[in-house]
Parts: sequence; structure tokens; C-alpha cells
Amino acid sequence: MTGPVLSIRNLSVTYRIANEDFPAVSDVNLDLAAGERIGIVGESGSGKSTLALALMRLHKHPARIASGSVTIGGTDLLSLGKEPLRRFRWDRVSMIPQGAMNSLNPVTTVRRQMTDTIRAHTRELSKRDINARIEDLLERVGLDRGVADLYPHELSGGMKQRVCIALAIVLEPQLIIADEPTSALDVVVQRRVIETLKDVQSQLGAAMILIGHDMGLMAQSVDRLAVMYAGRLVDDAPIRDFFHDPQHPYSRLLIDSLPSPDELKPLTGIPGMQPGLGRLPDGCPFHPRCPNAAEVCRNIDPPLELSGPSRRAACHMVAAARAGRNFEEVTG
Amino acid sequence: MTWNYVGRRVAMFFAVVLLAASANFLIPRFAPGDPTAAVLEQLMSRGQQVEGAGDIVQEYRERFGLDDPLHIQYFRYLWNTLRFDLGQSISFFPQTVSSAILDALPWTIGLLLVSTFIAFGVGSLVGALIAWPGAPRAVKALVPGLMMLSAIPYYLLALIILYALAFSSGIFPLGGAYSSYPRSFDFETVVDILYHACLPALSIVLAGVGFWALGMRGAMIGTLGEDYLTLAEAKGLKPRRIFFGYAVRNAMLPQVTSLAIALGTAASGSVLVEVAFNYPGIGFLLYNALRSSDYFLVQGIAFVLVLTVAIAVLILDLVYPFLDPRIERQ
Amino acid sequence: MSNVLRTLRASLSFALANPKMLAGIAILAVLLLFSFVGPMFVDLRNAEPISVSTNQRPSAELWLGSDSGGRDLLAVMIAATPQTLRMGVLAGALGVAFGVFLGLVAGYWGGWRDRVISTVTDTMLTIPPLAILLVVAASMRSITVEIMAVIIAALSWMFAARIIRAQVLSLREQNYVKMAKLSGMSDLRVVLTEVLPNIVPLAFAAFVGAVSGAILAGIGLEVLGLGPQNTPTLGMTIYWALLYSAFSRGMWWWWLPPILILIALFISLFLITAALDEVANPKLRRSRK
Amino acid sequence: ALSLGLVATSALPQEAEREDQLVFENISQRVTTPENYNPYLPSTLQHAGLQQVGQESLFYYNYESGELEPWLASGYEYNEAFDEVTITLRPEARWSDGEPFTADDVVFTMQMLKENAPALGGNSVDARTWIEEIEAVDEHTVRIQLTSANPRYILNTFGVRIYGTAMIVPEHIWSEQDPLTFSNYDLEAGYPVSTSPYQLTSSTTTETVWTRRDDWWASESGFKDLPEPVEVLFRTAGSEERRAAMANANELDTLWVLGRDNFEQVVEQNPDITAWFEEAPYAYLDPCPRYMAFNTTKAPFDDPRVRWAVSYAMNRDAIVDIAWENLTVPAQWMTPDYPPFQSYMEENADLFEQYDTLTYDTDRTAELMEEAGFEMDGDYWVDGDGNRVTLDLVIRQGEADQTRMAPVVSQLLQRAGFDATFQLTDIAAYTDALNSGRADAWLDVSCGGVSDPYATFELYHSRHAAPVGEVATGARTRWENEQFDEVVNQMAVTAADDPAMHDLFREGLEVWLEEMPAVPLVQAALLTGFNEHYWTNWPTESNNYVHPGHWWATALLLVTNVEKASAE
Amino acid sequence: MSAPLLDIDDVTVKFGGGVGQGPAFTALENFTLRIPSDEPQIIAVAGESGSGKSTMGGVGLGLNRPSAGTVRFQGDDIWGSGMARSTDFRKSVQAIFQDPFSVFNPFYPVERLLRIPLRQFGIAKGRTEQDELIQDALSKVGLRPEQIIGRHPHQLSGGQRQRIVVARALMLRPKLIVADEPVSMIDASLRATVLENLRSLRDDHGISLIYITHDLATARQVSDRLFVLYRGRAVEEGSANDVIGDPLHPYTQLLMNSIPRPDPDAGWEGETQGDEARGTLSDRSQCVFIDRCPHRMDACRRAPSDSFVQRRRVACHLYDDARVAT
Ligand SMILES: Nc1ncnc2c1ncn2[C@@H]1O[C@H](COP(=O)(O)OP(=O)(O)OP(=O)(O)O)[C@@H](O)[C@H]1O
Ligand SMILES: Nc1ncnc2c1ncn2[C@@H]1O[C@H](COP(=O)(O)OP(=O)(O)OP(=O)(O)O)[C@@H](O)[C@H]1O
Ligand SMILES: [Mg+2]
Ligand SMILES: [Mg+2]
Repeated sequence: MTGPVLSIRNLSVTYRIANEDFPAVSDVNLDLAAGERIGIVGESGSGKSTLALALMRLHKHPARIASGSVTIGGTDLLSLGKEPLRRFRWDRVSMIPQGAMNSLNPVTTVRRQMTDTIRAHTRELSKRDINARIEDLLERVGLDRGVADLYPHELSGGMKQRVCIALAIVLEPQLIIADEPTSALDVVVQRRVIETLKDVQSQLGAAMILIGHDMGLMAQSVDRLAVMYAGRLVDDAPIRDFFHDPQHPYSRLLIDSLPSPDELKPLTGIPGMQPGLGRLPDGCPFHPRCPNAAEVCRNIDPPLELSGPSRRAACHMVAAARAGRNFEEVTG
Repeated sequence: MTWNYVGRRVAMFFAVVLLAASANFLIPRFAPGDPTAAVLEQLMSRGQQVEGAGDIVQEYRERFGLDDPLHIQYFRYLWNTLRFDLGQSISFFPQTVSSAILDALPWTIGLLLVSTFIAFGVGSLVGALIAWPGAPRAVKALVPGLMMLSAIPYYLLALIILYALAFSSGIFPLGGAYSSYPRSFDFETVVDILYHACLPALSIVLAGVGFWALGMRGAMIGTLGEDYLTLAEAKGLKPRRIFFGYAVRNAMLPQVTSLAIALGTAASGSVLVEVAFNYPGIGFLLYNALRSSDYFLVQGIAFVLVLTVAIAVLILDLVYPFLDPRIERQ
Repeated sequence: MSNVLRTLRASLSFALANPKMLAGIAILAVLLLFSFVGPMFVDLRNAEPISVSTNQRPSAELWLGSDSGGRDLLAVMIAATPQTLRMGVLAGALGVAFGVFLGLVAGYWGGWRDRVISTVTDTMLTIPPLAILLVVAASMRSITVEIMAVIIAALSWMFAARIIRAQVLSLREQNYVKMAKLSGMSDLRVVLTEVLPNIVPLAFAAFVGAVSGAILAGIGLEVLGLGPQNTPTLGMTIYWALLYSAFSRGMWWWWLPPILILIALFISLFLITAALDEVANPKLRRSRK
Repeated sequence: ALSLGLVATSALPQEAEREDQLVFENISQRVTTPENYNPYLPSTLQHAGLQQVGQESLFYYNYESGELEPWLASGYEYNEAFDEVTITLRPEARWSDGEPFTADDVVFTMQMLKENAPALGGNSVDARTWIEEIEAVDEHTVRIQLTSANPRYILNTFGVRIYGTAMIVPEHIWSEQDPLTFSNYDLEAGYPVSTSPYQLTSSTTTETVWTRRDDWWASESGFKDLPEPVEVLFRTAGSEERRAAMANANELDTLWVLGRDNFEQVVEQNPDITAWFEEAPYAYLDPCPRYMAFNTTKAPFDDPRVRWAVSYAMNRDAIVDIAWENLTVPAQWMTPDYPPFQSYMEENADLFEQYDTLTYDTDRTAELMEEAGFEMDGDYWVDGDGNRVTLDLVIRQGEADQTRMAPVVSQLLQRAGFDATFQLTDIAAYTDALNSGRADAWLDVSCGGVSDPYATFELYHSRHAAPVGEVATGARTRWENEQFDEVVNQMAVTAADDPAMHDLFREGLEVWLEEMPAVPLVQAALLTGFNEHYWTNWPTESNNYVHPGHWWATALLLVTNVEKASAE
Repeated sequence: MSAPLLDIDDVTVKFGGGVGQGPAFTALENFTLRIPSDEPQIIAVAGESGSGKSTMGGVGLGLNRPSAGTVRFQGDDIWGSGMARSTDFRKSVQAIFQDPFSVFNPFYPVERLLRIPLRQFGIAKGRTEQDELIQDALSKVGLRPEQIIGRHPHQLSGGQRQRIVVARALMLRPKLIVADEPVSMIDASLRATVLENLRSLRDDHGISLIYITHDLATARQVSDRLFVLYRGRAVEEGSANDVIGDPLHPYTQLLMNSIPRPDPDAGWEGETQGDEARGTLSDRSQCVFIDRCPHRMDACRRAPSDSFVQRRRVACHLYDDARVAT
């Protein structure tokens, strides 16, 4: 097996507000292998979308990649010039946007938009080839070929989302980034769409990043789950390990707070609020809400470190436990 | 496009026309003064001693049906209007109102429509570029200039242009639509007509460009945040394609709606521009008709103006669904 | 979220921090100062005809020279600027008040009222305003600044009505409006205390826009000789200048100052409207870096 | 319509060279009736060529010589009682279609007018009023039986007394038409058919073109030489700026009124531009002095003292200076300063000393107002009840001189304590305000006599008066005075050259001045010009073969007299 | 027995259908809901987007006027008697809206939301009296008054705002609160806290609650009874625990199967079935679920009437027999 499809090193993205840079993504490291599905969860505002956009260099002013590197399929994304970047996008990495409702150009047909995309990257295909490809793709995502000649507003939310999926795989990319692809859909439709997405992704053998905050959805869809908190990656574990043995205290509380439709259990929340951009406390950003925060947590920001077989966590307590030291030693 | 939609627009069209026609009929009738007396006065002031002026006035009042009760006049007017018989001009008797209007209309349409569309096109493009992050810096430098222009009304601009480009420098003619009435339709005549149309068109275009540019800029800024633009960029489309096919195409929609209203305003603005440039169009005709209190002509012109604008609005409304396929939903 | 950020205070402080607003207000202030302080130095009676010798170029005594009617043009400018503004403000206020009223009724109460008002508004919008203005103005026997304001307002309320209606339609669906109803407030009070304050920035922007629209229409009438003949206004000054062919006689000091003042006025009002638009419509703010 | 026009005119002969074209300025903003050449429809625009080169008159009254020059007619003769007149026509006159011009045409025309009064306008009313009977004595002699004695009938009706005249139309064309709807416009058919040397060849809203007919009867018979211009154009020019520029560019050969400043600048740039006088005041006097009139039935202007007070408030020099740029002089009375009136005015100098219409004296105003029972309250006169004396001058917009006078007059009134304003109104509102009696006061033109004072006097005859609300005519002051009426009645039957006129004049004038129903303001000088670049021998003070009104029917005399400049 | 607190009886709500507006849209159809006076309850109303949940809430609040059917409050027909606008009714029925942002008029300080009803309902006239009540209510929801009073809404966090709304409901002591998706915009971490607050309203203050949501998991945790709406019709109604634990109506079943369980080993059970609904339904004479139902049969061409099975009400022809039996 060759190296990872995606490799993020020390990536930081900042927003410039009133002449000051606020980090929305800090020092993220992540690798992704071909065919792998990773989920990224986190509270609203934790930087998930910012990270996703940065992975395609689609972030807009006032966002700026402050440092780090992103390599996709061996290409260093950040060093690409304008035109190479344009060609690179979608060819290697595509995305399924957060709001499929608004991501299709409302005034042209599905066919036009798909043709557009193909034409922007290859001039060789004939019109007939392109049409055949479009219809084939639509069928692959479970849509009628007739959908090609409809306008976005003539489609239901689920159909639009499927069109977006078809669009995402039109150039058979190595990496697909899906930012909350189903958050606007109801559960019945959501299930169908996610299953379609999983299907086409595994057929292509592409790597996939699925962003969201629905833990149930993640549990059913990904191989690995990463948690973002205040712009950092704080937890990264294979999906079963994550649910059965959450290491980071935030992950633990998150799982505890999930209501289940299948049983009655008391509701428990995570007390406190996520810190706002630029108002990060010293030390571990989670320590004000952490039930077992110690002195060290107040002063030192824990790095994301290996904490088990193929899993990482950013927590002093986890690190201490792994180092075989006990709680007192750390605080002492 | 649903029939319901078409039906509603067409009904609206007739409502506008009927309303306009009625207002048209009533307003001049509340004006003091008697059009026939006015004609006589014109003669008398030229020095003709008219005996029995009252008789002549009466004679003409009868001829034009001005003595009938108001409602009879109203229905007759509506009926005639329906048949596109706008009656006879009093001051240009025996020329009919329709023929007087037909003489003037081509000039106005030529001048106004062309320059409004030029202003619309250029303004929208410039506005779109101003808002477009990838546009050259030089374009952004236009903003203050455009703002100034859009703040200055047509006719003040017309006066300044007239002074600068025609009066003091003599580069352009001082007014009129041609040097000598076109006797044949050859190349020279066409050039002459275009030459005469330059300044009035320039003042309409200049004043309009700023307005359209600013409107388009607002619409573009609204569009820029849309998800489909981000996706278009993500798809690796060429910037030009994103600009025209995605951003401009969508930002244009509200502009097209204002075009309808702008045509109405432009029709009004034309009065002043035409008067300033002595341009033999509808606006100039209206001005003269008002001056000579020619009821029927004033009515006819106002009616034709409203009708033209109403037709333009109707066309825009009917074309709009093709520009914006979402519209049929409402 | 952006909704919440829009308190009046925030708007105001934003507006005042807005360079467009500042520039607009500065120009307006200069013009007003000119017309308020002016009378202390210049005898406004010289704005009447046959007061000074005719056709004088600008000089130490007559800073802006005199016209062919023997008016001191500096005095005319000082007297005319507030008259023109007064007409605009009056017409703008009347038009916007009427437009806001109709917009509120149509937007908040909806139903048949909305259908009637919207239809009439749309209809009126397509009618070429100046054509009607000309007909109406030509039918009036004696035109004063006030009458002109009323005529112009009668033909310009539609713009305000449309904007306000659209805004009210969306405000009506805001939960705080429902909350107010649930708090036992009557519809009228809901409109006055919950809806109205939130359309103030918009109405104000519409008002400033209407003022400049009214001045524009007014000048149009005046230049065609349908203005208030006995009052010195900027438009009438241009009318007289045209009548005496000041252009070809090279009397630039006659026609240029009113045009420049008007342009300054229009630019100032435009800047203020643009700034207010940014307050009322946060989308526009985004483009400013 | 543009394209239609092009098709219709594309078959025309090639345009003449500029040096063969005589370009008149059309004094109207446009050719209002480009498809109507019926001279008797009140709406017809006469001065876009129709009355200048499109027709000929029986006589032309020459202001300079005071003579009635025969043209289509060779002479006329009244009977003793002035109630019958015989006109002899030139036998050689011919219509443009070759038919002879005969007495039958004259009879037909006048009968048509008489029968269709008042629909055919002022001429028809005139015909109905004066013609008892008209007959062709022989092919070239017409006899008209008048309804009552009228020694001025020929001058008034056939002599271009002011502006226009009764034009004879061809019976063989018109007898088959309804004169009320006949447009007399058909270029293919050669309409309008006339006796004149020019044929209409193009007519649009901005320009009419008349082309010379080389078979003109007068040149063939040797009565006149063929005029030199091959084409005569009447072109609308627009704003004063534009007209000045066109004059500079020699695009116009005659010019409508220019402001003095403008005129002087034009002359400076184009020395070929001339006027009647070489020096200021350049202009030839218009026969219609400008005045201010009152509705004399409305208080307080029903009081002659108040009317005189207003007259004393008029600083006529200021009006001359500001509204007329010093091109004219104050008017002592309502007649133009023409030679025939000189003796009348001189003989009555004593009267004018007593009733001084030229004096500006606000003290006299104050005296008279106090005498009339008013007092000063602040800056304004108030009556016994404390009401201000207000005065709303109605002004006809579009007449530049009146529009220019309005602010001056109202300002003068303000300074004298009258709360005066003015309203610029369009012609209909103006006419209506005056005719109906709604107006307090207004500025107007006094177009009366040009060779004797009768027509001026006649304007104030009480038969023109009517109660407010009904239509008044004449000067519309609604002034009534029996003694004055008597004078007018006698003048009507007295020939212009009868010495009795002088006594009648003095008697009437004294009554008039005492009552002052209207306030004379200024003589009217219309600064029109000619361009010698292409055409010379324009009338001037030293070459005064005719007066210079190029928009009048007398302009045919200009056209037949101008000479090509390049020929020199 | 006293009259029910709220009695929504066979109510239908239609929108549009005016002149030139096209056919009317049925947002809620033949809906019946009764809340007893003596026993406070939390009633959940669930269903997909556009199924008529908010419309139903509006009916309960007296904001939406039914096109057919009656709404009685403590026995009085609120529309028939004009009660819908009376202060009495307003005082008794309050709302907590979906998002805690738009309930505050950005123009005013936040405590206005608390002060206005006190004045309008005549609960406290004097300013000091009002202040006392307000401070009391705020501290009940764990807010310190000085953090709140005089602030404008944008100066507060979502959680704080949400709690002010709850405080308002507490302070007014209504008999019924309609909470329209009160937690849909809130993160999982805060969600539990707010729901706990709501539950304590019933337990500690005896206030009944209509809890509108599309989240069946939370509905199960907090509510006593559940209505499942589909295209304006209540397709299933019963004890929340029963309905969610053992759904009867094919739609409810589909819904339950589709919910992704937060457990990687659980898997998504059952078949994915039936495509999503497209467009609006014009023919309401048949079963509204007909186009997606896996058990579609001929009888479904008629609208089903309610069957009563296992202490609940189901509108489905599958249970026609049960109806006969009952
Ligand atoms: N244009 C911007 N200017 C300034 N700050 C921004 C901007 N866009 C996002 N942010 C801030 O950056 C942080 C991360 O935002 P981001 O959209 O990445 O969050 P997210 O995890 O995707 O949230 P959600 O779950 O709501 O989509 C937030 O604090 C947000 O307020
Ligand atoms: N005022 C209205 N006019 C017209 N249609 C309306 C109106 N209010 C609601 N509707 C329609 O009625 C249907 C039900 O709306 P409702 O708001 O009750 O749904 P909901 O179940 O609350 O949905 P959501 O979960 O999206 O809030 C929707 O299709 C909606 O479009
Ligand atoms: Mg996001
Ligand atoms: Mg809802």
C-alpha cells in the first residue's frame, strides 16, 4: 500500500477580525488512507467547516491558512498556483456541501451543471459521452435519468443531495469531503442518502471525510471518528473503540448525553459553554467544563498524542494513564 | 410557466392600462383652460384681430365633443382608445394623435431604449466586476466615480455635457436628431443620426451606468455568499465561467425586475433630455402638447407611455420565468 | 444571528463610523451652514430681481456675480438652497409617511388589504412619474413649494411602500412579534412598538432616498418652467439661466453654482442613503474590508 | 413613420446647393402641422412657409412706405360711403397647376369663409361680419358689398396688416373639398396649389422645403423677376444657444429673436449677421407694445386711482433694462412708435404731461393709494378691513419677453407696497384666466392699429366687456365707458387719412388716460437678424424696401428681393 | 369532572386558496387533542418537516384560526367567543419558540420580554413589584438578574436567552406551554439541560406542555404522550414510550428504523423502503402515506379512519379489524 491519500500537518487556519488573527483551526494533524471513512464531530463553531474548506483552499477572506501543509495524493496543495489549483480541485478532491439546497445553481439544469464540471477539466469528451456519463452517474446514485433535465427547485431535498453526490464523483476523485450532507433531511431520507454515499465511495475506493454532529449517524457510517473542540483535534479513534471506550473526557460526556430512542434514560448535558473564538482559556481549552480537570490542565495545552493502538487523544489524564502514572503524579 | 401566472400578469397588464387610461382622461379635464381657446389665443397673440372668438371656441368644442357630459366623453374615449383611435390633435389639427405619436415614437424608442439597455448592460457588468474579488484593481477605483454619476440626475448631466461637448467645444451638434431631415436612407444619414444621438444618449447612459452598477454590486455581494458559488469554485470551474454562468446570471435577476421600473422612469426622464437636446421624440412632443394644452395629444402620449412601459413590464414578467425557473412556483 | 446584532444603537454607531455617512453629513452640513450663516453676511433681499446691476461677473462685491434679472446670485444661492431642501424634505416625509403606513398595513395585516395595496403600488410604479407630474403641475394654477411637495409625494410613495411591506412581511414572522401577541398586546401596539422600531433604519434610508428623488423631480418641473416662480429655488435659477441663454452668453457664474450645489446635494444624500442601506441591509456591509 | 417618410420623399430631386438655398428659421419650436396646409384651420401653422412663400396676398401693406402694394390685385376702390369696394385682379396671374387666377376664386374663397364662420377661424368671422354680398363683376373684377362702412376693410383683410392675411384658394380644387377637413397636403398632386413662386416639396415636423417654380406667372408676365433662391427651407432650431450656434455656422439665413448679449456675440463671431439698425438697438419695432392690464371690474382695480398708482410704480426703465436688455424704449401709450402715429402723439403732448404714463414715482403711488382709502401696514398697502392689496399677475409662458418682464414687474409692485406675485401659465390657462375674468392683472401684447389708431381704440370698446365668468374679448379689461364707445364708433367709419381722426383721437385718449384701464409699459423690439453669408439685400434701415418680419406673410417681398452673395 | 384544559376538536387548517392564489393547502387535517385540566402532561408532537407541527402549535396558541373544527379552552370555544384575543386566554397559554434568538426584539433590552406581559396581564402594576417578580423568575432558571437586566439580546448567549424564555413562562404561571422545537438549534451538550428545565415545569409547577419536535429520541425521554403527524394528519397517537418502543403505523415504523443509533454495533435495522415524499399532496381522499407505504393495498385508496389498538390510536387500514373489534 502506498502512502496516505490525505495528509494534514500542523494545519492552522485563522480568521482576521479587527486586525487580529483568531485561530479557528489550530495545529491539526491527520492522515487518511485510500478507501477510509473518517468522521469529524464537534460542537457548532468548533472549526469543522473551516477545516473542510481549507482542505480545498476554498476558505475566504478573512480566513487564512496560517501554517502547516496539506498533501493530497502526493500533491502539496498549498504550493499550487492558481491554474494548477483549479485543475486539481474536484479532479483529486471533491466535496458534498453542507447545504445541498443552496449549492446547486438555481437557474440551470442538473445536466448543465454536471457538464460544466466535466468540461472544466477535460476537453476530450464528446457531448454524447458526457451525457452518457451524467445519466450513468445519476442512476448510480439512485436517480432517474430524467432528473438531468430538471432544475434544482424541482427536486426534493434528498434528490438534490443525491445530485450533489453524483456531482462529487463525476471525476472519480481520491478524496470526498462531505460537510453535514444530510443535516437538512429527515431521518428516513437521510438514511437512504448516506447509504448511497457509502456505496459509491467504496466502489470508487476514495477516502472520505464525513463532517457532522449527529453521533448516531457517525456510528453507522464511518470507520474512524475524530473530535474537534475549539479548533483542535482532541480525539481520534476507530469507531468501535470510540463508542465503547471513549478516552477524552469531552467524548465521554458527549456519548453520555446522547438520548436514545430505544430506552428511557435520564438526560444529562455537558455543563458550561464552548469558549468563543479568541477567548480560549489558558491550558486545555476544555478544562473549564471538564469534571476531572487538574492543575496542569489549567496551564498546559495537551498535545494530541498516541493513546492506544491507532488512536490519539489530547488530554493530560489520558497521557498520564498511558504513561502508567497515576492521577496524583500528574497533578502533583 | 403556469397559466395561472400568465393569467395574473395579463390581468395586471389590463388593470394598469385601464387605470392609466382613466387617469389620463380625467387629469387634463381638471385643468383650467380650454384647448380651443388656446388655439385661438395663439392666433390672436400673433396679431390677428378675431371677431367673435367665443363662436369659434364653441364651434370647436362641439367638434371635439367637449360639450357632452363627462361620462359620455369617458366611454367614448375608452371605446376609441380600445380601437387605438386616439382622436385628433387639437393643436395639430387635422393630424391625428396617433400619427403625431408615430412620428415621434421611433426617435424616442431608438434613443431611449438603446441607451437604457447600454446603460443597463455596461452598468451591470461594471457593478458585477466591482463586487467580484478576482476583478482588476482598476475596476474598483471606478466606484467613487460611479457613485457621483449615479447621484447626478440626467438633465443636469445633459446640461453640463451640452455645454462641454457641444457648446464650448463644438465637437457635437447642439441638439436635434439630424442636420437636415433625412430625405433618403443612406450611410451618411445614418451617421448623421447617430452623431446627433450621441450626446443625449451619453447623458442617459452616464447617469444610468452608476445606478445599474450600484444595484448590480449589491446583488452580486448578496450572491457571492451563496453556497453554489463556493461549490462552483470547488468544482474547479474557470473563473470566467463562474463569474458569468453562476454569479452574474443569478445576481442579474433582481436587476431585470428593476429594469421594468427603470423603463418607466426613463420614459419620464426622456422628457427633460429631449427638451434639453431638442430631440423630436415623445418627450418633446409631450412638452409641446402640454404647452399648447392639447388634451387629446397629452392623453395620447401619456397613454402610449404607460402602454409601452406596461408592455415592457409584461414582457419582462413573461420572460422572467425563463431567466429564473423558480418563479413558476409562486 | 445578524438579526440580533441589529439594534438601533449598533446601527447608529455603525452609521457614524461609516465613512460614507460621515462624508454625506459633512457635505450636507456645509450646505446648511452656507444657507444659515449666509444671511448674516449677504442681504437676502438682493435675491429679488432688480436689486443689483445686471450681468456682473463675480467680483469682490458680488462674489457670484449677478444675473440678467439683477439678482445677486450669492444671495439667490443662499436663499434657494434651503427652499430646495425644504421642498425635498417635505415631499420625502409625506411620501415616506404614506408609504410606511401602506407598507405596514399591507405587510402586517395582509389578506385583501395586501392584495389591493400591492396591486395599486405595482401599477403606480410602472406609470412614468414625470409624465404625470407634468400633466398635474401644468394643471395647477399657482405652484408653491408646498404644493409641489404634495404632488411629488403623491407620485413617489410607492417605493417606500414596497420596501417597507417586504420588510414587515418578514418581521411579521419573527417570533418576537408572536411573543408580543402572546403577551397580550393588541395588533396596533404590536405594530407600533415591535415592528415599527425595526423598520426605522429602513424607513429612514427610504426617506433620504425620497428626499433626493423629490428634489430630482422638483428640479425637473422647475427647469421646464412648472416650478414655484416667485420663490428662489435652485431649479428656478437654472430655468431663468436657460431663459436668458446664460450658456451661450458665457455667464457660467449663473448656471454653474446651482448645478454644483445640486450635485453636492445629490451626492451627499446619496452617500447618506448608501450608508443607511448598509445599516438596514447588513449584506452590503460584507464587501467593505 | 420615419421609414414611411423616407419612402415618400426618396423620389425627390436632389437637394439644391447650399448657396441656392434660402434657410429661414421657423420661429416655432417645431412644424406643428406638417401635414396640414389648409390656411383656414385655426390650428394650421402659417409661418413654416405657407404664408411666406406658399401663397400670395392680394396686397402687401408696406410699413415703411405706408403704402398698400398691389400684388395679385392691381388696385381697389371704395365708394363714397365706404360700404362698397371694388378690387381689380391681375389678369396674368395663374395657379401652379396652370389654371388662371380669376375673380371667381376670390368670390369662392370669401363665400366659403362666410358660410363656414366661425369654424374657419378669424378670417371667416371677419367675412361673416363684413361681407354683405360679393360678386364677380367680370373675370378680373370683384365687388364687395360691406355690411357697414369700413374704410379699413382692404388693409385689414387683404393687406397683411399684421402677420397674416386672407389668402385666396383655387376654386377648382377647393370646391370639391370640405374646407373644414381638407388638409390641402398632397405632394404628389402638387398641393397646396397656389399662385406663389414656390412649391412645397417636403414637410416634416422639423423642416419644410419649398422649391422654386420657374413658370411663376409674375416672372413670365414680367411683373416680377424670378426670385433667386432655388429652395426655401423653414427649419426649426430650438434653444437660443443652438440658434446662435447655427447662425455662426451659417446654417440659418434668417434669425428669430435673440437676446441682445447673444446677438452681439454672434455678430462678433460672424460679421455677416445683420439687423435692422447697424448699432444698438438693432431691432425693428414690433407693432405690438407690451402692457399690463387689469380686470377693471375687480376691487381694488375698479378704482382708476389704484390703476394710476400701479402705473406710477412701474419703473419702465428698469423693465427696458432688464427684460429687454435696453433694446427698446418705454411706451407712452398703446400704439407702436411708427411714423403714422408720430403726429398723434406730438399733438397730445399736453395730455401726456397731465397724465404722465412714463413717470416712475412711488410717492405719487402712495398719494393715490391713500386718496383711494388704503394705508400702509408694514411693507404693504391694506384696505379698510386690514386686507392686503394683492395682485397676481398671469403671465403667458413661452413668450420670452413676457416671462422676463414678470419678475421685474412683480418686484416693482412689491417695492411699491402691492403684494404681487406672478404665475407663468401655459397658453390655455392664460387664455382661460383672461377670458373668464379670473385673473386680477396680466401682461399682454397690444396689437392694434399700425397705420391709424382705430384698431387700438377698438380693443377697449365696451362691446368686448362681459361680466366675470363670461367671455370677454378685445383687451379683456372689461372696461366700459360710453363716451369712449362713441368715439370708437365714429372712428370706425372715418378713413385713416381723414383729418377728423385727430380730433376723435384726442377725445378718446383723454377719456382713456383719465381712466387708465391698462398700463402701457414698453415698446417691443424684436431683435431678429439676417445672415449675409449666402444672401444679401436684406431690408435694413437704409435699404428699407419692406419691414423685416420674416415670419409674416410679407416675407414674400424678402424672398423676391434677396440676392445671391456669391454673385457679387 | 371539569372541562378539559385544552380541547382541540377535529380541527383542519388550510392556507391560501384566496383569489388568484391557487388551490388551498391543507396543513393540518381533522386533528383532535385533549389535555385534561387536573393532570399536567407533556404531549410530544413529532413528524417530518412540513408535516404540520408548528401549525398545530399555532392552533393551540390561538394564533392560527382553524378552517374547520373547534378549539375550546377550559370549555370555552376560543374563536366563537373571541376569547383567542382575550388577556385571560393569552395569560393561560404561553409559548417557547424554536430558536432563542428571534423571540427577542433586537431593539429592546431583554427584560422587556418579561415586563410587558406583567403589565399587559395586570399581574404587577408597579415597577418595583415587576422588578421583584422578574428577579425572582430569573433566579429560578439560574440566571443572576444583574447579568440580564438592561442587556440587549445580542449580548447574551443562546443558553441564557433560552432560559429567559423559560423564566418568562414560569413567571406567568400559564396553564399550558407550547414549546415549538425548543432545542433543535441547540448543541447536544446544552440540549439536555433545557429539556430538564421543561420537565420540571410539569413536575414542579403543574404546567402542561405541548412539545413539538422531530427528534423522537428526546420525545421519548421527556413526554407522556406522542402524536405522530404526517402531511397534516395524525397517523399515530399514544403513550410516547409505547409508540416509540413499538410503532404500529408503517410511517412510525419507517421513522424508527431510520434513526441511526449511536452504537456502531447496532447497525441500521430493517430494509430501507419507500422513497421520500415528493411535492404536495393534492388528493387527500386517500391515505396520505400511500406513495411510500410498503404495505400498500387497495383499501389505501380511501382515507383510513382511526383504529384503537394497544391503548393508542392508529390511522391505517392494516388495523381496520382492530377497529371493528373495539
Ligand atoms: N467569516 C468568518 N469570520 C470570522 N469568524 C468566522 C467566520 N466563519 C467562521 N468563523 C468562526 O470560526 C469558528 C469555526 O467555524 P466553523 O464554521 O468552521 O464551525 P463548524 O464546526 O463548521 O460549525 P457548525 O457545526 O455550526 O457548522 C467559529 O467560531 C466561527 O464563529
Ligand atoms: N402562513 C402560511 N401560509 C401558507 N402555508 C403555510 C403557512 N404556514 C405553514 N404553511 C405550510 O403548512 C405546512 C405545515 O407547516 P408547519 O410549519 O406546521 O410544519 P412543521 O411540521 O412545523 O415543519 P418544520 O419541522 O419545518 O417546522 C408546510 O408545508 C408549510 O409550508
Ligand atoms: Mg459547519
Ligand atoms: Mg415548524
